[in-house]
Amino acid sequence: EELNALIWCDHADPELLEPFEKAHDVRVNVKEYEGTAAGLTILQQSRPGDWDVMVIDAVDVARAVEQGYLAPLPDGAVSTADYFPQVVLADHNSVDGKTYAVTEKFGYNTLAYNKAKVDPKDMESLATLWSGKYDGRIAVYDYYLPVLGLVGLAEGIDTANLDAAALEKLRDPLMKLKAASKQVSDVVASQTALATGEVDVLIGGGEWLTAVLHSENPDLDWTIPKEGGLLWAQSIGMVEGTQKPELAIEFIKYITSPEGQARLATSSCYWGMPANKAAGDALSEDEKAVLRWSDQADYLARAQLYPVPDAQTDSAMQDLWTDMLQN
Amino acid sequence: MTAEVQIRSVSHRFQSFTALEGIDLEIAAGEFIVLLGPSGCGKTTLLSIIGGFLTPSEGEIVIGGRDMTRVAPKDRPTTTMFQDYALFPHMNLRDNVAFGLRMRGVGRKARHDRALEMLEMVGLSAFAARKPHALSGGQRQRVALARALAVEPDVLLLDEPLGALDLKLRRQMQDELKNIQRKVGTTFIHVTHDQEEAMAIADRIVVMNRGHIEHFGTPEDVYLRPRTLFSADFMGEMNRIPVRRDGGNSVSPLGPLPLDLGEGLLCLRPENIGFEGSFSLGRARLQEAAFFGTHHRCHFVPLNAPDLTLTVNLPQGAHPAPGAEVELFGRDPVLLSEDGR
Amino acid sequence: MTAEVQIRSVSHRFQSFTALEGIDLEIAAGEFIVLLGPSGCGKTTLLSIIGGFLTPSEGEIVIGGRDMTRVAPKDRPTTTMFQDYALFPHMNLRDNVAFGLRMRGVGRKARHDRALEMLEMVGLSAFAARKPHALSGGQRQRVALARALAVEPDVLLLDEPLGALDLKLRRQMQDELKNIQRKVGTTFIHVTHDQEEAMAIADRIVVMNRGHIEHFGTPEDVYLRPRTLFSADFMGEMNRIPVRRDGGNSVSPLGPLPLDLGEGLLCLRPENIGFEGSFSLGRARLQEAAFFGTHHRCHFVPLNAPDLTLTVNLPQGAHPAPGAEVELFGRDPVLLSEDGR
Amino acid sequence: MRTLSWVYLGAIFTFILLPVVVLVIFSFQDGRLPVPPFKGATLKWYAKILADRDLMEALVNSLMVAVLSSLVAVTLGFLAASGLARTVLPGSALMRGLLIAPMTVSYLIIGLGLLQMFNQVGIRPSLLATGIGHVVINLPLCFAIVYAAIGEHQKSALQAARDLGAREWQVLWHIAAPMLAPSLAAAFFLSFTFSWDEFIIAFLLTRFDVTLPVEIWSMLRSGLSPATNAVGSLVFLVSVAVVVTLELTLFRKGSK
Amino acid sequence: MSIERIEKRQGATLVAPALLWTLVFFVLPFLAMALMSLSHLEGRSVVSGPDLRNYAKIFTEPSLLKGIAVSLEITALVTVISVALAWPLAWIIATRIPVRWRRLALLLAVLPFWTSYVVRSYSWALVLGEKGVVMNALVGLGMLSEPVQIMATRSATVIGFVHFFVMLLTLTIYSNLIQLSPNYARAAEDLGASRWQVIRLVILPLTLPGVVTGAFLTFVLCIGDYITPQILGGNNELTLPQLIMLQLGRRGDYPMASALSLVLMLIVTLAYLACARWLKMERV
Ligand SMILES: Nc1ncnc2c1ncn2[C@@H]1O[C@H](COP(=O)(O)OP(=O)(O)OP(=O)(O)O)[C@@H](O)[C@H]1O
Ligand SMILES: Nc1ncnc2c1ncn2[C@@H]1O[C@H](COP(=O)(O)OP(=O)(O)OP(=O)(O)O)[C@@H](O)[C@H]1O
Ligand SMILES: [Mg+2]
Ligand SMILES: [Mg+2]
Repeated sequence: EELNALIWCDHADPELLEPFEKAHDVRVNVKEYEGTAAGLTILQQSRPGDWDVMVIDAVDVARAVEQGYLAPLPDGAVSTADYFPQVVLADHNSVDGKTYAVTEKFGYNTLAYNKAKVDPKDMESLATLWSGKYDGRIAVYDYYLPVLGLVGLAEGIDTANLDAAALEKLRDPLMKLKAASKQVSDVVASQTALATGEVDVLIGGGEWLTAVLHSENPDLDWTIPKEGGLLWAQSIGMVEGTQKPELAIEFIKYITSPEGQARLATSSCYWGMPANKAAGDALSEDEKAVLRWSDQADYLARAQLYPVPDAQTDSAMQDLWTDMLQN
Repeated sequence: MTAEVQIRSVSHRFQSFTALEGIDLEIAAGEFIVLLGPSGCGKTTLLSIIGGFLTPSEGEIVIGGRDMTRVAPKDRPTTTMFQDYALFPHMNLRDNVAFGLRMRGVGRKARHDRALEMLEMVGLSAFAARKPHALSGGQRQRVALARALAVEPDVLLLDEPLGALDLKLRRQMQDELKNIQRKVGTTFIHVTHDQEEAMAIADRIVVMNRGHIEHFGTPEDVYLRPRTLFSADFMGEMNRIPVRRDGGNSVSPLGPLPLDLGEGLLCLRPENIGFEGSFSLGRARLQEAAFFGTHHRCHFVPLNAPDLTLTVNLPQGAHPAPGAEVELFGRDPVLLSEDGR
Repeated sequence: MTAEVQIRSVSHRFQSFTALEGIDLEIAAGEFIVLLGPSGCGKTTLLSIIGGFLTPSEGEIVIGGRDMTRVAPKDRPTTTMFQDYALFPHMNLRDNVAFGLRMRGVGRKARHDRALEMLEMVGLSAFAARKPHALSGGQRQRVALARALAVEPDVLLLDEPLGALDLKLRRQMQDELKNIQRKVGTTFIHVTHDQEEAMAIADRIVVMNRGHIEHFGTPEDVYLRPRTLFSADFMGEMNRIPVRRDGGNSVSPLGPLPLDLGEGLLCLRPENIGFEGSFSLGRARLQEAAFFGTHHRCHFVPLNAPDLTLTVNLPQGAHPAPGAEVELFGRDPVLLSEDGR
Repeated sequence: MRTLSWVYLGAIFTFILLPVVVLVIFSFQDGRLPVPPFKGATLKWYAKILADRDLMEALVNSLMVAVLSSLVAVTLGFLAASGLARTVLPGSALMRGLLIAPMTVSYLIIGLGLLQMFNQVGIRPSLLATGIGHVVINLPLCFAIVYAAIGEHQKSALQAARDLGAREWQVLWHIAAPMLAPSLAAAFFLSFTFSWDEFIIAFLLTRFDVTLPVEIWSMLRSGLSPATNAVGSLVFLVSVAVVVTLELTLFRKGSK
Repeated sequence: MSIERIEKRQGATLVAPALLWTLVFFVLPFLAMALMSLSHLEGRSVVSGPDLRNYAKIFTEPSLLKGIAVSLEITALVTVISVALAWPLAWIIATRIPVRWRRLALLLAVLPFWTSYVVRSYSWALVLGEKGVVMNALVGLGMLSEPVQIMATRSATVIGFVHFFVMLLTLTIYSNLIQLSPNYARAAEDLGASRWQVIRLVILPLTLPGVVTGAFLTFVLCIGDYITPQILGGNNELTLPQLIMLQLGRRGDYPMASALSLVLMLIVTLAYLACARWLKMERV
């Protein structure tokens, strides 16, 4: 039997999938995608039954539901009782009172840096990036939502208020940021640059980027500056039209179980906080230290959710982002 | 094993270009016919029409009494031997020769026996297991012949089979070809543009030019009694002397000639002029001579006509000295009309 | 504009293979020399050594009195005309011909004038603006000649310049080549493996075989008085009759011959046997005859030696009938020793 | 000029071989990052990738797609070349042009076009779809190679076979294919290489049954690792071994 | 029926499968894409056209226009540099290296062909990084006081491309050179040309068709490539293929991706027409 999952790269780790596959004697086929729009396009081009589960940005669950791609989860299928309360995100994961997805992992897009080369005090404010002190040593993570969100925070705009009008205010600082930075790059290139010392600061980075490198280079660190950071949270849901709802639910249960959560948190592609607190028991102290387990209360209080743009704003954001890349 | 071929008012056009025009030929069974003519005159086209690779625009081909005009090559009692031999490089000689029989469904044993027999005939049975690339040009030519004959065609078509061989080998293969044809009795239609080759092997020669037949006759006929200026020239070098009739005598720039000819060009081959002959050409001065082995090739300027040059082949023994003035005589005169017909 | 060439005990080895062995030649200024020999005998190698493309393993090359053995091609008073002509396809004829002058720093106007003059000489001045691919084979050959002569070499080296042309054109170009050589007076060294060509144009012929010289002499010498069996055979067909000395007479399978010869092979060319001649070869039966235009090619079997076949070219006039028994006579006998030397 | 030549040769060979050498060396890196300093040699990355199920599956997929698509491309190319070399068909030039055309179009465009068409007719991305795309890109190549190999000599051999009574399929099977075997092999070999190495079409047209390049791409996207070096080196060493073997056996014979 | 007709019918039968394949899987998708490019994305769904909004956007939106410019610049640079590097290499192998070492030299010159294409770019990333081998060596040797940035710049993209195309062009130019009669060079030399003159006036012009064919192939492959700029160039400036993939990956904007693809194809077609005179595509 097979389970087809549309996922992000952290779910491709065999260490995560194998226990489930063994337990249920199935094979999990995974397809990675990049960005919600691309994921939804894949679903649009598929036929019912092609996919069983999907990993998606918690803030985009509604968008997927609106287009009819997600099926409601049976009541009580997944318990969020042990979750960090801030990441249950019931408003986002349910529509019209029906739950369509459940949060499984979260973390922060904020500042990652090399503490051997950077004064950690400087990292306490986003403004440092525009101060000129680190010109040429900054990398920008190439994903428009979190970085625009961060630039917004630096400008004093909450992510929730990021609309077309607000966006225009970001153009200038964004271009300045680009001018000050050495590169705008995807995960690997950013990681490499930070790890090899080509850059010292990464805006948009966080534990998901530095954690895997921790054993290699303990100097890599991250923080949430005083302006705040962005909370990313990914949810998992069942795809509408699946022929194997039971198996899909089982998979979602596995992922949200303490054991699954622990494996997902330390997945080879990137690390992140498990949504389920109970996973803490399955994680080693070292792992928890790298994840900053004990700081979560503070961090969660200061972080804001990703912006949730409408189609128009989203398009405008991407145009702005492309302009920045091409500048 | 042999058949007569009739070609009845065949014409062929490629798009707007007329490659053959009103060709009529009656070839007897067992004849060795050579199609001779300059490049582009339509020899290959005619051969392809007989072999069935082309359908003529007009006219018909009758082989052994049956109309074959629209029959595919493989269903005709003809086989073609191609200029480049077209041996199959990946098969050994035996399989090459046996190929036609295999296609006819002859069993393995029978066809191999027959192939070896054919190879025996061309003296190559010892090489039966070799591949064609391990053979010399002349040997390949023989294999091609064996392959074509293995299927016992009534008519064998050969498109410049000796074209790729060097002179010496060519002369040798001519003899062989002629011998084999005598032995098997098949009608051979052979294309060449080498008139020596044509004369050496043909029973009859078809001289072609620009898509039509200029002359069809035995080698002697064609060489000694050409019908047209073209065929006269094509068969070998020719001196041309314009003559007019004046009373009972013929008058030429060389002076009056003791011949009873009409109006036209008196044609004399270089070897038919010399210090003796049937009629005098008057005195001439030797301008230049070169030794060509079997003869000396000389240029004479007639004293009466300093604008003319006569090319004369004098036999080896003669030792003419440039500048000498001698009387020249002619033999075997042919008169052709100016317009070439 | 012309120079003599001395080749002094030149040998050449490619790795272990000896391509040339002890070649000695004295070529006079203005001579037309032909290197003749079968494929692989070393003609191109020798020409390359003279032209400077190869340095001989031993020996020296002296041109116009100066030792040139180690001088680069461009600094020698020689130019080479290559078999494939090597015309520069991206330049028009004028630029091709002017190339050598351009390399010598001759100004644009001057070199173009000179190029046109050379093209005029070979009859192609009207095509000066064409590219080589728009020419026929014969025309290309003339351009190559013009290009090589434009730099006024003392010695022109030609490697099978006529090899790619068909027979008729070839004969025509031979005459032209000879004429041009007379006109310019340059020493020509010309490579070919066609003995007719060699005889037609050479002042002297160098017959080569397996890297050494078999014979060096005038065409008559080489054809009529060959020094070796190889050169006898190479220059044309030859009947060989073994003879022994018996008292004052020579004895052969045909019977005693009224000749005073030593021991060896009596060599007679087919045209030197006939119904008259300087000595009798006894009676023979005509086995087969074919008309070859200028002659009949006949095979005679001597009555005394039924195993021998004599090839005889009888003149056109004769009409032998197969089966007839006639007495044959020989002319110009040559005796060569069995081992070919 | 002589020294200049050697200096140039040295420089350019360094340039050409440098990345491969670095790739191979750091596949043995005993550390998390395949960049200097070299921290000592280990084979663990090789062990890791050999044990990686997805990677091995991708390898098998790649092999399958490459072999099958090359076979189809060579067959179609061979038939088309035989047909076009045989007679002058009306519109021959146009047909040749059409068959060659995909060669001048970027793979990205071919992949994108196929993706959209497949979407419209409801064919799902799969190895089959990828294989179809690979035939599209390799067909021109196979056609061109085989077509160029059919010279006058081949044509007359085919004529001779027909003249001797062979039917059309017999001509193709007994004569044309064996005679053109070297070019067919070359066409197959090249097609195989291109298909084996092709990324963008496979990326667009597969789902979870991915080919090796796509799998490597996702490895790359999950971080810098000597494991990627190890995969690259392994593929490289195996290919070189195959090429050298071919060079020593098949092509040696042909090249003399 | 005449023999020629039968021949033609059989010929057509043989061509048909390949032709059909090309029509169905090349021409048809192309038409589908052309059609798609005439619709546009509104909000999150495709509105079918026909309209020219995408094209209008391409030619007004600076970031897209710049993508075209970047692609053209990189491709031109790569083509020129590759030819300039490959020609001497091919020439040296064809003329300076003893015959028995030639195949080996050639094999060595194209050895990296056999690494996986994706990996090849990746290995350049390892080499060119600030901590990579090159910078390490240069700084270690004291030739640079400080590593300079090559990775994630246009230079890295160009180097990666040049590496690949030098190999490709070396092959095409070599096969061209080896087919030339050695007599061209000999004749030129014999007529007094120096080595350089032989190369400049004779050999170089004679290889022009091979060079142009190779350069065109380079152009096509280079301008349409996504991997190399993505891995080596970073996202500091985007080429046309990167923009196309961006439309797909981030926005799911198929109409725009199609329109950009058609623009890419138009550029290639123009390049083809520009050098059609020397191209022998059938002989690639
Ligand atoms: N397929 C064709 N289409 C157009 N013209 C053709 C075709 N085949 C031959 N021709 C023309 O028809 C004429 C006769 O050609 P053919 O091949 O019969 O000449 P040929 O006598 O065999 O010459 P060669 O001695 O050169 O082989 C030539 O002028 C040739 O150009
Ligand atoms: N570069 C070489 N290396 C080894 N052997 C060679 C080389 N060049 C020529 N040979 C050999 O030297 C011999 C003479 O060659 P050469 O080219 O001089 O012959 P040729 O008389 O010009 O023959 P052809 O009439 O075929 O041109 C041949 O046996 C040839 O194989
Ligand atoms: Mg012909
Ligand atoms: Mg030679």
